Amino acid sequence: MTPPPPPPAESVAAMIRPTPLLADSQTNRDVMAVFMGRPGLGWLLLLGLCAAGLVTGALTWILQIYLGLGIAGYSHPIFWGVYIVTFVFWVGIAHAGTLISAILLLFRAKWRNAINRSAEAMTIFAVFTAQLFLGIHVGRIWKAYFILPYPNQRALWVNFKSPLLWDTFAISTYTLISLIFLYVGLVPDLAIARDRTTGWRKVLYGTLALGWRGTSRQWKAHTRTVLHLSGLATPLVLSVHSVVSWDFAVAIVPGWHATIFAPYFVAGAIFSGFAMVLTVMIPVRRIFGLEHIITDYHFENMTRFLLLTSVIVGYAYGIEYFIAWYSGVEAEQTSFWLRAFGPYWISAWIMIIFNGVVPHIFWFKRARTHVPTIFVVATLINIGMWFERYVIIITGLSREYNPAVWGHYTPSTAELLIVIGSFSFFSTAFLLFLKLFPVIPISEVKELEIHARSHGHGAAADESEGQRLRRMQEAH
Amino acid sequence: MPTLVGVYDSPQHVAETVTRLRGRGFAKLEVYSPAPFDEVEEAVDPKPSKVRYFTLIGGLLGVVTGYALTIWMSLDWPIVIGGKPYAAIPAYTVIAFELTILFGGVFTLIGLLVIGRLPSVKLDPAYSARFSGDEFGIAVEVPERDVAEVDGLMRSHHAKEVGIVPA
Amino acid sequence: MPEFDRREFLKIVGASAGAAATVGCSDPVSKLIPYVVQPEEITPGIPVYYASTCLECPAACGLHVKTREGRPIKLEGNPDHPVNRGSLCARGQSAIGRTYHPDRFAKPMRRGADGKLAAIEWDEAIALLGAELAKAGGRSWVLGGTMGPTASEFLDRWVEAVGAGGRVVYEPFAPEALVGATKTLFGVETEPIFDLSGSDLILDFGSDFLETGLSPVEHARQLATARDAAEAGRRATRFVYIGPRLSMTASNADEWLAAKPGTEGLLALGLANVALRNGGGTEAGRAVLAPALARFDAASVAQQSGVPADAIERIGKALAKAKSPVALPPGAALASRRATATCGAVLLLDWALGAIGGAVQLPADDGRRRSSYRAALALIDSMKAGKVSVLLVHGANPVYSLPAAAGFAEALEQVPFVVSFASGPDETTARAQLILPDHTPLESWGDASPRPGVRSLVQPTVRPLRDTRAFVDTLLDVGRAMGGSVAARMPEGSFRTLVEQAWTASGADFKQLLSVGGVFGDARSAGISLAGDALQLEVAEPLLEGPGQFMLLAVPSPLLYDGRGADLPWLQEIGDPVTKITWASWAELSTAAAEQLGVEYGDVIEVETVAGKLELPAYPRGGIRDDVIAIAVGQGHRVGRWATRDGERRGVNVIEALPSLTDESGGRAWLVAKASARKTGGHYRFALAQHSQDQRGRRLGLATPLAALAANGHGAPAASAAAAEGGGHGDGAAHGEHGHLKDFEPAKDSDPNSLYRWGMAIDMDRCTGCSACVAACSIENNIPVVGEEEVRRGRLMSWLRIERWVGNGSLEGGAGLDPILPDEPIGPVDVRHTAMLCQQCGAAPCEPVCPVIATYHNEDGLNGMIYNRCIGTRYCANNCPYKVRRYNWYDNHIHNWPEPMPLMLNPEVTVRGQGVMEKCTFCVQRIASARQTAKDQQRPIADGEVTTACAQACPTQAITFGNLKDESSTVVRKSDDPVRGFRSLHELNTRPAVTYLAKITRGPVEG
Amino acid sequence: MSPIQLRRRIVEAAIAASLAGGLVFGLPSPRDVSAQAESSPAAKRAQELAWDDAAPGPKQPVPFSHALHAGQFQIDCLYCHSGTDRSAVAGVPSVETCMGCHTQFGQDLEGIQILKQYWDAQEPIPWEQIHRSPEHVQFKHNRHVAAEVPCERCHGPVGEMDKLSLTSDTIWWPWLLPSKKLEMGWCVNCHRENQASQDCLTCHY
Repeated sequence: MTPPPPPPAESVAAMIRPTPLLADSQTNRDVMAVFMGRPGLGWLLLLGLCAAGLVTGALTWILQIYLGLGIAGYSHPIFWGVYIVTFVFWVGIAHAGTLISAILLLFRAKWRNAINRSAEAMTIFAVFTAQLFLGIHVGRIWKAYFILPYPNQRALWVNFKSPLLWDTFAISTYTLISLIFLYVGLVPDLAIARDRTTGWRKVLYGTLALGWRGTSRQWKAHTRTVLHLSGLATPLVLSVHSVVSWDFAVAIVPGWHATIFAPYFVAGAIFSGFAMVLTVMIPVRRIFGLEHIITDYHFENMTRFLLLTSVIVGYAYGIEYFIAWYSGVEAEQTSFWLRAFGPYWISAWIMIIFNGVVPHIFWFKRARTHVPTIFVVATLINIGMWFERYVIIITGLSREYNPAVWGHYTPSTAELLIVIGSFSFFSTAFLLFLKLFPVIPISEVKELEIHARSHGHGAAADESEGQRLRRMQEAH
Repeated sequence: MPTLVGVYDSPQHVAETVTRLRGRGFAKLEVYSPAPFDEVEEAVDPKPSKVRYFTLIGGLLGVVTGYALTIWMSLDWPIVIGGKPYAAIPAYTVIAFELTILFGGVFTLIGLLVIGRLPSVKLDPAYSARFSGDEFGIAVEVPERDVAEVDGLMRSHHAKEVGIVPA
Repeated sequence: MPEFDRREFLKIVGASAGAAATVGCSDPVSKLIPYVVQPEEITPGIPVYYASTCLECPAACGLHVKTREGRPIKLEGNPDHPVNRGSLCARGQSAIGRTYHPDRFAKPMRRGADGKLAAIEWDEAIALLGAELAKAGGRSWVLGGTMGPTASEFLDRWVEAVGAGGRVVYEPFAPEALVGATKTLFGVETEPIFDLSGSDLILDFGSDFLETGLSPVEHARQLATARDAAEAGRRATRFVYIGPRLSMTASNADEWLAAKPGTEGLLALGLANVALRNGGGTEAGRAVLAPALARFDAASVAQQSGVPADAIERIGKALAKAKSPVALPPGAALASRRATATCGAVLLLDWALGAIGGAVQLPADDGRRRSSYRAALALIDSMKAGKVSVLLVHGANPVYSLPAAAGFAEALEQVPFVVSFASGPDETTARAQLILPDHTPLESWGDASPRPGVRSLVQPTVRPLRDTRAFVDTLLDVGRAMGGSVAARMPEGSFRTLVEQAWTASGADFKQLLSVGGVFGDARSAGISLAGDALQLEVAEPLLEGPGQFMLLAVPSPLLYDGRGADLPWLQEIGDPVTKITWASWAELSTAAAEQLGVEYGDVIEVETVAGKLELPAYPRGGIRDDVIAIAVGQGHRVGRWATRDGERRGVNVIEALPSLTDESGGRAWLVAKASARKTGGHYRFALAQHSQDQRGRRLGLATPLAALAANGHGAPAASAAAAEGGGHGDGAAHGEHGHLKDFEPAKDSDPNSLYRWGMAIDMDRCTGCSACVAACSIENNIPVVGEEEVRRGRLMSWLRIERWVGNGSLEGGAGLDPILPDEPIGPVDVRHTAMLCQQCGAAPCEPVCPVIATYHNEDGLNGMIYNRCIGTRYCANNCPYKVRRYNWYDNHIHNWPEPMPLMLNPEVTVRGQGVMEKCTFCVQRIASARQTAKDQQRPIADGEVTTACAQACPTQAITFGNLKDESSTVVRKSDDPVRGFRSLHELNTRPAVTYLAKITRGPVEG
Repeated sequence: MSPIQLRRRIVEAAIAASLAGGLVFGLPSPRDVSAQAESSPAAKRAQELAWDDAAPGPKQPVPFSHALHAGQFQIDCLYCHSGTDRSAVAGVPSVETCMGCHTQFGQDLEGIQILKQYWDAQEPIPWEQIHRSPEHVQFKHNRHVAAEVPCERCHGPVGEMDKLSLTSDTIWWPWLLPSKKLEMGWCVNCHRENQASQDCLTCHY
């Protein structure tokens, strides 16, 4: 056999030219269409609305820094209010991303692929929003750097015994690890985008892709990295909300001082995180026509999680009351009694009904597969979970040990504007992310695709992309 | 030495080709794939990735830093807080734990960068945007005299196209 | 931190040399302004104390004015002064604010043609007044409050010299009826002097002697002495309060008899009758009175007064048995048109029981001018008749404090030239043509004579902040300006010369007198005998005007007094000792009456009398008779920065609803009207200093029965502290088993190398709830006043509060936003006052939660709070079970401390800025300065060498501060009380340094 | 006579003696000593230096030279800054204190004429503050004087400075961070070196 003559150099150059998009992988094209396409009117309106909310919130914050926290509704026994409520809420939301990415990865639940990117992005933005609230909450933000244990001219360190310092470490770690997690996952997709864009986007993606080429050595390291990061992130995700719960559990406030808080808060965080992913992804899927990638099957799986965590959270509500009664401590009993029947009874019942009762609708398959129902329930859970934190913080503080200093709290307009601003901040960030980065992890979806193709699960011609994916995911 | 680039559609074919090439002693090869595939990675380098050592070292460093930082800082200016000992190990465990994770994570990322030779400013000459589509590529450095043989080998293992990058 | 605080002082050091204009223009912190001539006694940074006298009420307590660099920064009691012995009430503490009041008149003011006041020069003003006086001659009159002897004597001479018509002394709460009764009964026109300290049965017929009565600080001390727990085994002094309302004084009684107001005299005679019949009282008493009193039998008196006959019998018998009983006559609130007879009846009871000459002294009359309401009314009549051309008003605010029915305001319209000597604007200056601002007492010379035998000096402690002149100096100048014979009759020199002459007439050394503060002697009764017509007193039920279901009780406010305290922000912001309401008026009515009117807490009601209508929110409570509506005097001002709500009236002035009537001796009658009430539909949210007075059985304020004390307190082996600290769960005893309470030694909660563990013992049995400590703390520690709206939000800044607990409380209620209103039954009183301040815990929950170590446990056992390190997470405050940490929601000092108030800031305490937490640190600045002295002398700080501002101010010495490591210290001795000692919320294991001594419940008087 | 008064007398005597001494050895007649003696060139030079714009530190309203008074004349710091050993606050001399000497000495100097203007107007001299601790620091001068901390430890070599300025004295912590003079770490360092209190409440309350 005579070897064929080597092809001329020109032909190689032609061969490794960028593939025209038409000939590109279908997944690439689908996902890139989402973030490369011209922004629609809806997106622009939404962005404008969110930006307006963001600006209002930011101005209110500036005013608050200038005048003092007095413009918030705080009173003497209630030193923590809506800011900390919303902080805990966002930390809770931040849990879905890592949970979906890390824990489900460890459990090899491949159905996560379609949603993990958006969940991770949500995590990042939620953590950022949460961290904003730490700044909004403190009285002297211009001295907030005191909390960092850096060498300073005062020769002073910080108090590592304080749950707030644990918080600082846990949240910073969580932010960094989540960022790394998101970024590591993004790198191959950024390389895809780099190869298919021109102009400023090419510069942006090219820079961020770090020269990723998809060599087997890179992929191997990448897979291990993601796996190890998952291994680290799983205990981290559990620790972060445990630490946040210790802000309360370590204190001696009746209604806060409970050993159940860590698991209770973690379950609550997963619960609210999944609810938020659903609340966000249902409209996104519809707007961008991603039904073939994010399928009802994904939603159904998530409702199962909602059901599970709702049961845990509901159990925790019950057990809190039981322990309060069983402890025989009058202050504890009074606190819990007044939680349900005191001045804040509305909040308490919103919490119990929205979080503990409503999700039970997901015992029914029909509810699990009916997207509007899922959307409504998920939204109610978001509201319920915000009120859960409100109930814990406000009712706990308003009826403490000394009845001489019982008090009342009503959020002020300034507080509400800042809270709205925080939601706007989150939404703005997410909207921009949708238009800048691949919201679906392309490589991971493609991995399944190619596997299916080369292992003979070849697609029937009439089978839709979504059905195919779904089948593949179920096969895994 | 020139580099031959074969384009493939299926990871199995890539794996087979790589095994053959390595069997023939062409060790300086690079495989580009749009997604990770165990069989390909196995064929290129059967040894487990070294990222794990980065993670381990990072984690250990983190836990040590966590305790050292907290205990040292508490003792540098000892102040009684809430009647607790200066160095309150249970409280500091939280910090140590978080730093374990933090350092572990950061070191893992460093591991990825080091092992994956990232970041790199210039892409390989053999790299093509096709490989971030859904095609695979094998780039192998071969001496001038073996070009024809390798070309044939690739084509015989279902290479769609084979090109050459001159040295 | 704001930049205008301590350093500003140094700046103004120079200003006191008269150069304020030159130093005011530059950056206050970058210049060092020394004195031009440094006064000999002043070393910058070292406080100087001057002895002076408090002129806030006629009790005239002695002062030690603490000054720094020539500025008074705190008023403290003069320990040598017989009236107050080193303590000072809330009103006295707050009086410092008068000098630094931002609205003081800067110069003499004259009302122009446009009706507005404009500043004029002193020479002009004096010439003007002189001319007017010369013109008016006998048609000019002087109306004013009580004055010191020197000024009063001078004024009399001056009135004569300028040929004025006369002078009327007007003091709203003057005990005119009491003096009248004394004169009727014993023929001496004098104020009786009561000494409760040796009594074993005290009957208060509504004098409210702990709040506004004759000499509150002194009587509080005497009561505490009489009931000293250490003596409880030997002398079980009982205190019975007779009055329509459970006032602050009544809250400290052992038993409360809710007599119908105005029937105190009947009750006194009824009790005298029972006592004498049962062999009590003196021989003479029995001989003279017994037959006359026969008609005052228990049954009929019970029927008239509403006090059960068996209670009258029981207490009467107790009076008979008591070794040294004493009865105090009613105060202003209960002064009806028969007040003289009522007071007489009570004095008669005292006489019958042999208290006159013992616990009650009737010294000879010192001949000083007394307040006369009748004379004031006569003056108003001549004003109305156009017979007065010039009226000089000084030391009083008659437009506010005289009933509208008296027509003073209309009468003023008839006076062409009204001159006021007030140092700041009030309702009267608003109607004056000329204002010649007086110095405040801290800027002025003067003297006072609270009672025969005691004379007290007033000396200036600061250069006048404004261009003001002492009243007497102004009069001197006016006299001299009038020229001729008038000028010739003016004495040489100034007011200071007059004072010095008066005080050195007997050859005393003036400097010596100034350093002591006065002459403190004693005056005792001399040869008192009952006048023949003493039994002619018409003791009967009160005469009340108008229809209505209720009797209207106008109660002197414990804090605002007759309204003169209303523009001192501290007094507005300290909660009323009973209701804990701040910055407002309220109508107290019984729970039953409220229910009948369909009124709930905070609902606005309209109270109508023959004289007028008042609209104000209701405060339903257990502790008041069903047929009484009580409204405190003092609010409802139309003028004043803090006295009004941004120019609108703050609350109501109850005086406007009172007819203008006098008692038999011409004194002012306050209990004069019936009232009807109806719901208006409005609602008002009170700004409370304490949410709920129901402690729900929690271990905040415990009580122990006297029996437990007698059994364990003396000789018996000390029970373990832990066991003694049980209880609090319903039975009211400080006994019980609480295995989970961890025992600890507070003394060990400090560095082993430190000599100190600062601690406190607070005796709840001594605490009367008067809140003097609260005011002292605020002023010592630069605590800002935040205003009503902020208090309503719970943002009160006070580091120390008096919690009023009614009994052990119950588990009912609490579901609403309103506080749980206490049920205060008639009969045995169980009200406990807990001074709640930072407990300086050994295992403080606040410390570990602070991320930046802004709060920590210091080597001397203090819970330090480092303001400049605080970033304001407020976690510490959440975690403080006592809730004694306060947070600066705003830059309070900037918002609420207008110039020149920052001058009264204590330079030794950092002013806290926006966003930081603050709290009590046991006056660490005082500890620090005591440490300076001790270190200089190379010895430890001795017991008693340093005390906190609260402990220092306390009239009953309920608070003891000291070193728990010093075995011999008073605080250790007090804290080691095995029966009464307990620690607040001890079950939380916070290891507090404050030991509370449980209130002793002595139970009802036994017959 | 109190120790302070005694000290004043001694200092006054010493200054008079040193000036008189200078005069005895050759300069104008002794009669001029008290009233109209011409000041030494050193004093004039010191005044110039005290207002030298090139030198660091703020320009004071009066060209007062510490080098002349504290250095050359060796006047004890506490003579003018009296009370510093008794009070937390360092005493800034009153105009009267200055005039105590300067009714006799240095009449021909520009600075003394400025001083006299203040005195005649009975106005305080608005000195520029150089050493300033923040409001929340309760620094106690007397404690440091009692502990025999030399004034120069914080105020620098005052006796060598005509124009006063905040001299630098930076300490470096083991973690290689500088603490400048009057910053907290600088205070703490000295407290540690001398086993003085490190309790926060010592300085902050």
